Amino acid sequence: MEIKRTIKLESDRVPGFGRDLMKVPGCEKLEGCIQCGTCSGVCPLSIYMDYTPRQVMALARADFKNEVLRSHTIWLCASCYACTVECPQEIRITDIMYELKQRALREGVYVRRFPIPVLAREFSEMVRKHGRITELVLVIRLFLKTDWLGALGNWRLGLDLMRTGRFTLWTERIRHKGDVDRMLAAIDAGNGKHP
Amino acid sequence: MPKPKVAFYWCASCGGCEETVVDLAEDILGVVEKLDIVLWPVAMDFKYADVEAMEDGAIFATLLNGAIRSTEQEQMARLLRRKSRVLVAYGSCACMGGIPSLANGFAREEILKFNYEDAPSVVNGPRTRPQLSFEEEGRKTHLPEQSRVVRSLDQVVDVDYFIPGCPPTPLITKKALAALLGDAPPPKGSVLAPDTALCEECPRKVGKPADLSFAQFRRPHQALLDPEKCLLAQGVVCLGPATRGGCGAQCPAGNMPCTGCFGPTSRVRDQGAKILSSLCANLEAKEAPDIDRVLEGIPDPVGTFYRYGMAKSILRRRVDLNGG
Amino acid sequence: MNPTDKAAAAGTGTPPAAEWTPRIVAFFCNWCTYTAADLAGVSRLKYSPNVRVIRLMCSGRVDPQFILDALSKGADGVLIGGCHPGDCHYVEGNYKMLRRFRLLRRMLSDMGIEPERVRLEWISAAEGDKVKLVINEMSAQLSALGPLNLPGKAKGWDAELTAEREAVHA
Amino acid sequence: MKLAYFPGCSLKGLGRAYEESLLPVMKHLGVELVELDDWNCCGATAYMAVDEVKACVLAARNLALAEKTGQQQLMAPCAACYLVLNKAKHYFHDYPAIKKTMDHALAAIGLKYDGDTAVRHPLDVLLTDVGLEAVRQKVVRPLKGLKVAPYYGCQIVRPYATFDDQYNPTAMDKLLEALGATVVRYPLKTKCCGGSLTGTVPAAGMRMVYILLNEARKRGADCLATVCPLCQFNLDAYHAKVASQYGPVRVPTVYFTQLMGLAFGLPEKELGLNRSAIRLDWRPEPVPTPASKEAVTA
Amino acid sequence: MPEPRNGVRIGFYVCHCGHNIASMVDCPAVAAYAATLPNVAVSRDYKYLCSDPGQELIKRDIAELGLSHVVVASCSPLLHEHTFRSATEAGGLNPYCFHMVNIREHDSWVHTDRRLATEKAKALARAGIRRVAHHQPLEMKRVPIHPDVLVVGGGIAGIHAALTLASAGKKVYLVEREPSIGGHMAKFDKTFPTLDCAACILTPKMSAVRSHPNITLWSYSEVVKTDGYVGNYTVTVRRKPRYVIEELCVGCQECIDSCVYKKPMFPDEFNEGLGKRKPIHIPFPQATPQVVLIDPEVCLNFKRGVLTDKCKKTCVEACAERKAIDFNQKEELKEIKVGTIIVATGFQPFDVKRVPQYGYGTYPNVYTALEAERLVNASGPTSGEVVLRDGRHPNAIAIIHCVGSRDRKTNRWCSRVCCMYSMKLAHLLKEHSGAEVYNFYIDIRAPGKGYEEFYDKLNEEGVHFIRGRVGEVTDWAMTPEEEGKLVIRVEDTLAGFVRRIPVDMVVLSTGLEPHSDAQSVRRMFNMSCGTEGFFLERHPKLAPVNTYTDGVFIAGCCQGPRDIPDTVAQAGAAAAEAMALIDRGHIDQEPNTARILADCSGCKSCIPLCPYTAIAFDSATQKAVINEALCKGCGTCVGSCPSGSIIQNLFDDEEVFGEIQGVLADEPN
Repeated sequence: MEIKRTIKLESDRVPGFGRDLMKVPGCEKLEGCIQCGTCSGVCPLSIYMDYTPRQVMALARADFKNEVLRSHTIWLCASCYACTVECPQEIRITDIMYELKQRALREGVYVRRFPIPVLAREFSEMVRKHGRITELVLVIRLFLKTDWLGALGNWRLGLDLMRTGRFTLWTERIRHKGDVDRMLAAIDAGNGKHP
Repeated sequence: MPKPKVAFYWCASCGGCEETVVDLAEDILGVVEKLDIVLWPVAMDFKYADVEAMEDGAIFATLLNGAIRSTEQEQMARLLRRKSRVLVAYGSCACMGGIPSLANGFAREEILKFNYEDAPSVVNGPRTRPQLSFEEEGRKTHLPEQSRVVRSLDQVVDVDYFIPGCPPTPLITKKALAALLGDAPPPKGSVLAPDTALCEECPRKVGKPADLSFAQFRRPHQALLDPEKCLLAQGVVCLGPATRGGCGAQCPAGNMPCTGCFGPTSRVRDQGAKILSSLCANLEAKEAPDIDRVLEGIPDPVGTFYRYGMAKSILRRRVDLNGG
Repeated sequence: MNPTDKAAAAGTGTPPAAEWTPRIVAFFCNWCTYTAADLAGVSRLKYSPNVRVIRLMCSGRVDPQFILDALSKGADGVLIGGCHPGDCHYVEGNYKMLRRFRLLRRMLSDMGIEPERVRLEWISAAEGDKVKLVINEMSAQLSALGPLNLPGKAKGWDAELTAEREAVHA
Repeated sequence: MKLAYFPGCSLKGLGRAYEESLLPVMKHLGVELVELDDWNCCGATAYMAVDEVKACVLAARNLALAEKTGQQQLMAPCAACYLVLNKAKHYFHDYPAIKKTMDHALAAIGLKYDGDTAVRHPLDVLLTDVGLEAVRQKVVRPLKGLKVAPYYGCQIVRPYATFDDQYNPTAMDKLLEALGATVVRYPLKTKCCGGSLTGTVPAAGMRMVYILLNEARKRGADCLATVCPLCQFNLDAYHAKVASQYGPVRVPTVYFTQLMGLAFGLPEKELGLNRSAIRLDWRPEPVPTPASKEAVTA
Repeated sequence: MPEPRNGVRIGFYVCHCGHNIASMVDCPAVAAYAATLPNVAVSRDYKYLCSDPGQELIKRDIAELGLSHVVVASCSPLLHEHTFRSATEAGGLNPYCFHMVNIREHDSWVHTDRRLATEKAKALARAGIRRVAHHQPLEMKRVPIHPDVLVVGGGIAGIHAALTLASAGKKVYLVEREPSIGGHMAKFDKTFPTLDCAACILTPKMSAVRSHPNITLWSYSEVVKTDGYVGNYTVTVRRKPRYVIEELCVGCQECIDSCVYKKPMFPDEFNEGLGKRKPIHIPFPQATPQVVLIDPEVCLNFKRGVLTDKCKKTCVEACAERKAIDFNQKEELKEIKVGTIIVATGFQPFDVKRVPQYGYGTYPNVYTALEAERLVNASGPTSGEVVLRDGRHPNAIAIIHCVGSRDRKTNRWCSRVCCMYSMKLAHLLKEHSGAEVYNFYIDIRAPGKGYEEFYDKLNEEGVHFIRGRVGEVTDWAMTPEEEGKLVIRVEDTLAGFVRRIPVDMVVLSTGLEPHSDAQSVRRMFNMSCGTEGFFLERHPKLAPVNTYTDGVFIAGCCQGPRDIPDTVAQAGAAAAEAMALIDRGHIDQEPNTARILADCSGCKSCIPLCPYTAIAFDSATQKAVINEALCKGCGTCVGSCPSGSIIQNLFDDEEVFGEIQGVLADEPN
């Protein structure tokens, strides 16, 4: 049997992480968590998670940044908001998950080749360029960047979607193409970092 | 023994106060008999130089009417203060700023612009304005400068007594003069009028209901007013309860509400605030929108409550006016 | 009024902008709002320290003269706290205040004072957190509005009087 | 009535059938939809994971465009768009700092949002504005005998339950009953379909799809009715994959608007029914009702 | 800076209150500053001014330094004004030549910047000093107390308070809304943690109420109006018609047997609708008073509550010559005079329909705790057998804690009793059914005498405790063994994973919340409610049964959730407080009344403003006058008098203007 030390030391914490997180709009109420587990109880995906949503709340509040940002949990969240509406402390858990995803992306600590963060990035890139999403193009890029073999496994589905006219190669785009870029640039330029 | 010297002077005023002196009618002869009038620009010809030539304190009493609104008026107020042993603020304008102090709701520039340029009756192509100094044929003429803020007399110089009213009635004027000339003059700073509100002497007090409550306010022209019933009970804004008596309630007697010219009693710092407090407390409505609807019946609270006393109100002036 | 005007309006006697914080005079009724402020204290809620509470028995006692006087003596805002409608310890004192308040606000705005500077709030004895909220909110609002500084303004107005004037405005 | 209409990317792609059925149904009920000119991606949930504020700004552009048209209301049929547009509006009102960023970004492209546009879901409009009675009047082929499991998914009732109960929404139940269908009690009506996990984490996604389909089957539903293009896609397109892992659970999934179209007797080819992988074969019988006579004469 | 007033010599004292004030306010600096102000003869800071030596200090200064006025800057006047007024008086001054400045609740406790907090303390001190210079000697107002007491609510709290007062010889009116007294406790089977039979300990007290000569029991009655003030309340009580004359009915119940409805068929309120009753009924066997009543909504002799006289009236026949049944009975209004009032109106259980995720109403085998209570009760609808609504006997039972408690979406507070009663129900249900019982809890709160031991006992009995708030109750089966069951989905937070647990019965441990009409009751007695809606005590620690209205006391769950021992203790305390007032015979009241000056013009504007009709017009003087006995000191007339001719003791214009000037005057340096 291989044994592993699971103890956490003070040096494993990133002091201020929790406080800082709670300053973000939507994440303020985290400090009120009573660890009742309602979030995990209602989460349709908690059964696949490495940490339950409740544990993520506890870890984040206690400054265990690395554990939280590297967890699968944040990427498994499908944003169904069940936890958010059920939380007895009105903690907006879904919004906290979004914030944690953003931080994981910014710091590049998410699991490599894990398709969800890649999808998020591809999605935003496409929106920036075209202002709209064309699903087929998105899916192709996703598979190329993560698991191109997996794409082959789904060829039947793809064909079916083409046949029923649901997948097209016609790229949707907005007329004022520069708009999105200009808005995003304005945000980035405006007083350094937005809130 | 020489007759005591008295002076009458007017500043920013309509002349109504001067009328009162004349209205003393035959009593004026008594006045002239007892007093030596050394200055009365409205009736007699004196020059500034005559006054300046007097010794300080040479005048027994000066009755000054009108608000202080120009550099000249301020100078005269100071001059007369120096020359007089007793300085009396005579009439609402000298006591509280009077109607001229409603100008404190406007910037000086606004007023000048309207009066010399924008008023419908003005024809002034080159937009000429009064100049402070003007030179012609080598002669330099100076004009007084209009001040930004209209003031009561006591906001400029120290005042000994106040005789309120717009204008003061001959009766209180007579009484006041008698008190001043008497052996035991009233304490400095006194208002020489009763310290009880007008209702006490109002003929309509009899039968005034004890359950006053306002469902609406009406202005006198909007209703046929009962000549005997309390005007407030008829929904007309009457400032009698917040105004010193002493006038004999002439306005209510003439079927018009009191507009407050005698100013507040000595126990009140701000006449407008007090009448507002009383009228509003007695409204019937309870919800903000209903309250507002009733209060729409007082379209201009500042003009209504501070008609004679804006200068002496706690705020004195529209506060967001700078310079102008 | 643009921002520079606002600064000019502050007139003389204003502390440097960095140091200035709004001053709020609060009139709280004994039974609800004063008690709520006590509760805020007992609950150790933290709020802006620029409010000074004056206790009256009922919001119905708040004489509009008090409000004007406070403003003229240097308050940047006045807060009146009373029991919720229907809850007045003296049955209807709060309604009486509400009625005065409605007209006073209109009058103040005619006199060039922003209506936000005078605020009437119903705060029950249990609403300690509302005391904190209202004070902080009002404080922020007044900070945004800038100083009212009526004493300074009055000094500025009187600067036009000739120099040899006697001291009559003690 | 007239509303601005925000189709969103999905209704131009995978959810094409939703738009195809929505437009004629709304028109039939006298609701005029004016597609928002030059709309952009709502900022959808995937973007939220990258930058929430930017996502809100994307949404705000659409809200501002809608305001510019003078329409007070913007219809967003896709659940994700509905949520994100609503969320942006909430953030606009709740967080002054975010509002400032939105104002700033919109100003850069010459737009302004005042925070007024109401974001409406078609179900909301149908129940609140059009009214069930008006819907009933238009039914010429009642869906008699069709057992439908109403499936709402997550995002139209969560987290902003603006028009229906978030635990037990009933708007679609009522609507389907008005169409004459039998509504099956479906306890999973607000459970998640798996969203994009069907593509990214198939192990989890397929199981969620299976649970939803299987429960509908167990409860005897002839079909599931959805309000969201992603739900419809997940429940429709992965049948084969689900069957290979859990055994066959064939239940067609249709948009509620498609069922409305059938009940209104609209031409079938307008409703996009053939775009599904698992097609609903059931068809209502025409019943002579006053409304149908009207329809004939009209 | 104003001129010093002649003869005014002020002693100023600032209290450290240990660290409470001193940690945030530089008290010596405040004292030093105050010493520079006009009229201040002495200025000191002290660690605890409210202590005996602190008060001594003030007394000594008054004598030695010839002070005329005293200002203390410390805590809230609502807490210690009385203390320092007494000290001022003991020092030889009139107690009202004192003013208290609040620098704790309004300063040190609410601020975080020591410099600013100190500045604020100085400003408040300055205001107090300016104000007190205007204070005049005043006399207390004395009001007599009527010796009778009204107790509102006939649950265990009201019953205990009424009995305590009655045994002390006080006359008590006990008013109960329901047809019988007993409240919620009468519905319980056992009481935790001793498992005493609730009925066995309650019913003797109920009959004692009925037979006590000093208690007038009005059940099926409600207070509709309260006027007056401490010592002199006039209360109007509505007595609802039972259609049975209470004095004539002996409780033989023959009328019930003879009712034309042979079988009970209407939901029985006492059994939470799990049992049935007839139109003419008695709420439960031990009901007090033992008087039947007729439900006009279902009685055949009425139609929708309106008398039709269409029934055979077999009940009237059965009652024979007693003639207790009176279909023409009308509601009655009674007016009583009392000096003090005890409000003990209790709570209502949380409405579980507000949390639909737990399936109440959807799944028949989901029960509320009170229903479960009746289900295990030997005198309940199933005689104590745990039979489900579908007729089955449960093999597994889930008890979900905190339903409508500790939840910001419903009720935020902990209801205090649910952990314990859930465990009690777990024990009883297991005992009665042999089923496996699972408790789903967030935290176990067992802080009473013998409570933790009870928790231990349940663990030993094999009751399961799973720490996790249940996500949902569903009939969706994932596995074959879940088919036909109710499934609990929950995170077992101690184990760290999500579990699904199939059960046959679910019990929802409902929280306690204020009655839905608590707001109108509160208004009726001029009380306050906390944010959660329970009646607010005057002080959470030092005056827990007093309210802000003198002479009105509260007891039991109307003040907040509590268990039976605490309720009874509180009821006793409320009774004692009422007795203290009655036995003293009078109450001293603040002399903050208003007075009209001779300068009044008689404008009459103030007269309609007074809610107590204390102002009248004196036709002789033609001026208004205030009846001091009726004046309550709100000052509304003072603030409204257009000529400034009304003054108010302790809150006069000059005093307030002094305070305004004080808080705003700039620092001297």
